[in-house]
Amino acid sequence: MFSIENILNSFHEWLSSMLNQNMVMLLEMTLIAFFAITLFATLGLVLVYLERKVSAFIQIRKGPNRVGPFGIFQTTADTLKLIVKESFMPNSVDKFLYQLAPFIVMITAMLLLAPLPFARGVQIWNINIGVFYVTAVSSLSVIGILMAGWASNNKYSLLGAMRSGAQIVSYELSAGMAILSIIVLTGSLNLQDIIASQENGWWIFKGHIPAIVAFVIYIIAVTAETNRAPFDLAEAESELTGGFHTEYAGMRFALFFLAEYINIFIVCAIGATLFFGGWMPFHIGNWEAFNHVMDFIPSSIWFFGKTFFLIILIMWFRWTFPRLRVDQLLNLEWKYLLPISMLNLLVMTLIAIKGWHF
Amino acid sequence: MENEPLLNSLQTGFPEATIAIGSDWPEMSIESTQLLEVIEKLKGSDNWDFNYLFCETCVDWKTHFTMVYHLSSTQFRHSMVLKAKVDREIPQIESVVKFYKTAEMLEREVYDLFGIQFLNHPDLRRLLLTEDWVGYPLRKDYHDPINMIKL
Amino acid sequence: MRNVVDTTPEGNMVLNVGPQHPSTHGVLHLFITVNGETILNLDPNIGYIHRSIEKMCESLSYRQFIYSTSRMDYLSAHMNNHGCALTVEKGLQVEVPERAEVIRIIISELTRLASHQLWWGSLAMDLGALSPFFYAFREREMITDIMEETCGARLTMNYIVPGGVMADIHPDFQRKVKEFIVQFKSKIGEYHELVTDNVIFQNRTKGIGILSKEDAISYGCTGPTARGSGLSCDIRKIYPYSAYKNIQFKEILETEGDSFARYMVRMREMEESVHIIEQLIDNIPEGEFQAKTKAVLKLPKGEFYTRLETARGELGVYIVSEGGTTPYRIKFRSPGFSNLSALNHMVKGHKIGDLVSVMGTLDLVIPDIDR
Amino acid sequence: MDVKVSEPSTPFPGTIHETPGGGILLSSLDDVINWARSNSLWPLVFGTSCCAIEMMSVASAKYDFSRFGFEVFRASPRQADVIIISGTIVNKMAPVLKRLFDQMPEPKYVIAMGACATSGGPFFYNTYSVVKGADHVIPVDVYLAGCPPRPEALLHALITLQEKIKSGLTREQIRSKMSEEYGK
Amino acid sequence: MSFLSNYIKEVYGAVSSLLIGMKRTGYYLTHNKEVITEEYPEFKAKMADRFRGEVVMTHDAQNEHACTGCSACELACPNGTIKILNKFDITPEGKKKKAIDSFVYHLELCTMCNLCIVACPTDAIKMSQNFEHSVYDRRLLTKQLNFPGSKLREGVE
Amino acid sequence: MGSGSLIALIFAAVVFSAGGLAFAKFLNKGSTNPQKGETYECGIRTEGSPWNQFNVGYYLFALIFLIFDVELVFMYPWAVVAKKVGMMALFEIIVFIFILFMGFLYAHKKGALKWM
Repeated sequence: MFSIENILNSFHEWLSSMLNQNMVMLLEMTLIAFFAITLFATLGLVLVYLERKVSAFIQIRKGPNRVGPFGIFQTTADTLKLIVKESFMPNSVDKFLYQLAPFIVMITAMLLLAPLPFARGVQIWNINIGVFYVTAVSSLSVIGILMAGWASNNKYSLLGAMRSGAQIVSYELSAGMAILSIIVLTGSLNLQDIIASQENGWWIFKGHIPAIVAFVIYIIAVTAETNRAPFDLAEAESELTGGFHTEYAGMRFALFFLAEYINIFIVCAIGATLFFGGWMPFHIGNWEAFNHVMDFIPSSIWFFGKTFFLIILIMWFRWTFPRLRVDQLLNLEWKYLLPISMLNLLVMTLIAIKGWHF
Repeated sequence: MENEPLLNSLQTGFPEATIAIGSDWPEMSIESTQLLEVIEKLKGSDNWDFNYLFCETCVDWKTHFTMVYHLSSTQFRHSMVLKAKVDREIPQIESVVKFYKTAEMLEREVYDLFGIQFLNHPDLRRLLLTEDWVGYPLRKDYHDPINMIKL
Repeated sequence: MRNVVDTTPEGNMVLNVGPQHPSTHGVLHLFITVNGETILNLDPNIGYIHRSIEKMCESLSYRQFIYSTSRMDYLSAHMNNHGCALTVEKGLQVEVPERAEVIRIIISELTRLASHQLWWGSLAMDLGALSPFFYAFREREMITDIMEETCGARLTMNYIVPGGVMADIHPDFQRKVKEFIVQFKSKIGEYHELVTDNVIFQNRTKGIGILSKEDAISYGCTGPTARGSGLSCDIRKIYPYSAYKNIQFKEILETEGDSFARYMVRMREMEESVHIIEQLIDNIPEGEFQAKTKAVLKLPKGEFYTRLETARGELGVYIVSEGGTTPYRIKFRSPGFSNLSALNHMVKGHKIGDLVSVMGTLDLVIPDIDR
Repeated sequence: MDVKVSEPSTPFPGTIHETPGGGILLSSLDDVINWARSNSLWPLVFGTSCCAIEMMSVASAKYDFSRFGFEVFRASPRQADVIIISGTIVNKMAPVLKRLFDQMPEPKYVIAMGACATSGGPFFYNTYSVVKGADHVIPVDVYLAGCPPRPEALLHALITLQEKIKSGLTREQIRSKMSEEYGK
Repeated sequence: MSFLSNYIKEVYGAVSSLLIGMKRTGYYLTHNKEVITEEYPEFKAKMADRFRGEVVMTHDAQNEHACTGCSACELACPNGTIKILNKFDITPEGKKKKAIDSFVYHLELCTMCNLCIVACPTDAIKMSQNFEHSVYDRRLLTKQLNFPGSKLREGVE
Repeated sequence: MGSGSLIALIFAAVVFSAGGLAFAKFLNKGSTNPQKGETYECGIRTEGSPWNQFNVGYYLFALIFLIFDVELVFMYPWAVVAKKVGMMALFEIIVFIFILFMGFLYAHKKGALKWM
């Protein structure tokens, strides 16, 4: 059976047989960097295009369809334009921080790619505390946003950054609680272990209602963490014109834009891994024949399929709901999501310990 | 109250003022110095209860200005027009902001376009035009050869 | 230049909202003093679209000046024209044919619907829900199609002349209006599903920007803004003009005075407008669509004032005539102007996000304020 | 009787770039860049009056200018490419418009939509506060007549602007070329 | 306990209202037939007859128009869009006759209010349905409506 | 790949961003004018600097978050072993969350979670 894992392994062995270990290391690092950049660029283009098409269909219109067949080169044109647009820096900004901020956001997004299991055996770094790593690193992006907002020397930017700071840190909690409830079930922080534990069914089906509640809380929390509508208060066009990136132009703005979409991809990938079994095909208990048929679909397709399903779900939120107000946003977290997720965690622990899950 | 009875009751209330039926409503002309007491009476009286100032504007008659107040009552649904003559050389009149909050903006507009000084107005500034605008454009003698192209 | 606010300097900052800002719907400029997110004071600065219509009208003849008023409150262009025509007709003492009266009212109500739909879409957009805007415009496009067919333009219709309307209705008019009504009635539930019942929307509007009835009177508020505060001020009802005397309709009143009440007034008003159109559309009387008037109109010496209800509230047209072919002085009492003056009172102590929802439910059209 | 309507004397602006003329060499990189720029015109949220409503109509589902990739309305001029001046510019607004235009990064384009922005329109005569055409304040690339123009007309203006960007000609080059044609 | 039941009721109400909204947009997302976009440059909707795009002067096959140069439209226009320049033709009988030299129409000023059309006694001008007026240079919007070499149609006074 | 991949990823991010920026710098000619460098604020000259004291409301949330987040970190190791330890783990975490929740209620009562 076709498997990326085997190809990668044989490639690694082939390299090792030809070169010394340091060279292999260096070469593989370069390849990883290359892979990451390609993935970044492709994902950015695809997700923005997807967003525009999803919004168009929800809004009973056609969406981009002029540039290339079905408008698929629309986002390419946008990206190219942003690159060749003047990357302009206002005089009044804090120059160092202003220039640093997009890098921080980009590096954070890039680092989050490391533990993602893209397919069976395809993972950049099989870190044994994968989930913990993701929660830790993802909270770094708020620093980039705060930096951008502060350095811009613009009141709108500052307000946007402050909002986003309060928002992202708050929602980290319930996202963490939702993740914990899966960890209780699996007993491991390693993403591969978590996937392996879903061999005979995904957690969202196996974990009864608490798993579904955890999933809902997770989706809401990550929507907020990635600054997506209805939680896009950091940008809030109708209130703060552009929020934290008001003063950013051209390529720097494009980097923020890109990082936002990559972050969505990453949180959806994590969500898919935790609740939908990552690259694990759809298996039902011990229906051998059925499971075997499902195995024929390549694991990477399962992974990307699930991830894109969640991404479309998040886009669907965006184009449906009005934006919350800043205090309501925090109320939602502190008065509803956090207590509910605490309780949910307890129920989940009970289920896990009693072994009531399937 | 219909126009006729309103006219009569106004005439008994303000014997010294000139009151006539205009094209729509009773029109009462007073001197600018009387304005506040007249409005206080009009608004405070239970008979009239003119609590709703729906239009306040000014007309430049070249010799003098006339401040025109359109008042109505949300209770009795009757309306009237109050006119106060303002001197052209010293265009001053009392502000009615303390009776009608809407007058704040309306008087700023009149100040902006006619240059009438409202005494005791809380915040008399230009409203529509820029601060450094010269002249009062809705006056009949306003000239602006640069901006105004005559047809 | 700015209204200086007496506040402790710590943590307060002055923020310019507008003239180019997505939620001001035009070129309104607000100086707001904020502490964190809380608005301490708001000072509207208007005039960024002050086009001196009043001065211009002094040099236009009575036939001509009507058309420039379409550009004032462009969302109720027809009602503006109607008001001017009514004033001129009052001065000339022209009897408008019954058919013209009815056509005018149907078009007025269609304009009101179009205006409210645009308001609904853009309010939702201001609050962050982008899709309702497109659904609103789907229905609105049907209205603009009808307008285009009968009046010749989509937005600034210029359909009214003193004495009647410019042309008779298009043969397709009635059929298309009925089609629209069917479509609208099937979609109004969707509007409520998407926005009205949405918990986020309700939280954003309920209890926000409260305007009491007393304040509404004192600030001279009109239209749905005042009716949301329980002030009965529908000119169509209390001082009926044109053919409104013979029509059955309710005046919509809500008493809470918050953003949600104003929202509900407009939503229910839409249904009421449909109700009015339904009554009239099959009963357009036969006859002339325009009364005979002289080629050059001259108003007698005097002062003429007309009150009528536009989509935003009470419009007043005040013409002072010296007997010539042009008005001596003309004044438009615009509904947005007085509604705007209450804005500071309404948003004080609220958040920046609330400013958007309050401004959205005031439904300001800036050229209407600035004239 | 065969009644002939006078055709509009305007040549379709797309025809003017037959020959770039005067030693302009379009390299393929420039072509690519111009293609990208022309297909990704992000408008600034800027509407002053009636035309802004028609601009909203263009964004609406029936006309949908997202088909061309124009739908990314940016509220901040730092990220916008084109200002659609939809409405009257008055003396008080003119410095603001100038400032917004100045604050946009290069390359930037301007469409004057409607009679008011083109020339002052209905407010040309007897007004004391209206700028008689937005090109007194900032340079304008495409003029669009109408009061307000139909949504399709705005789409036409945007396509016209695309043609211009693709041709790679600057405002001055087009103008001098126009003057030649106009003088004939 | 009432606090708790209220709390649950609140959460339930909120979630269900959100789900109703999502159902509605989800319907549109999955139903392509609801798309109402008209693709403009290819698909040009037929303009209504009364649609006012610009003023044109009707010319017949002999290149004759009906404009006598009476200036009624110029007077009717609220903002000076029309300028009529008259000349005096010498008729074969040797009489001087007024005729238009050029009928200048400022499209950039025109508000399509239809007043000139109403005012015209000979129906020489009408509104056309053309709306594609985008140009690179403002001067091109000032037009001469009478064709070069056109004459007044016989019998029009 | 081990942790070395992180270096590769950081490198990739920096190369990607810096490369893009350098490319942008290389390709376009900017323009300057006096107003361009000024802060954008809806087309009006800004008044005062935003770099001054700021409302404490935002920071309060950050502080409360800090407390909760530290507690959350404690729960990760617990979650890993919860299944093995059995009912004792549940009991412990109930006590833990109860204390946490009391703290939360206290903060709520004190109005710390009220937006100012």
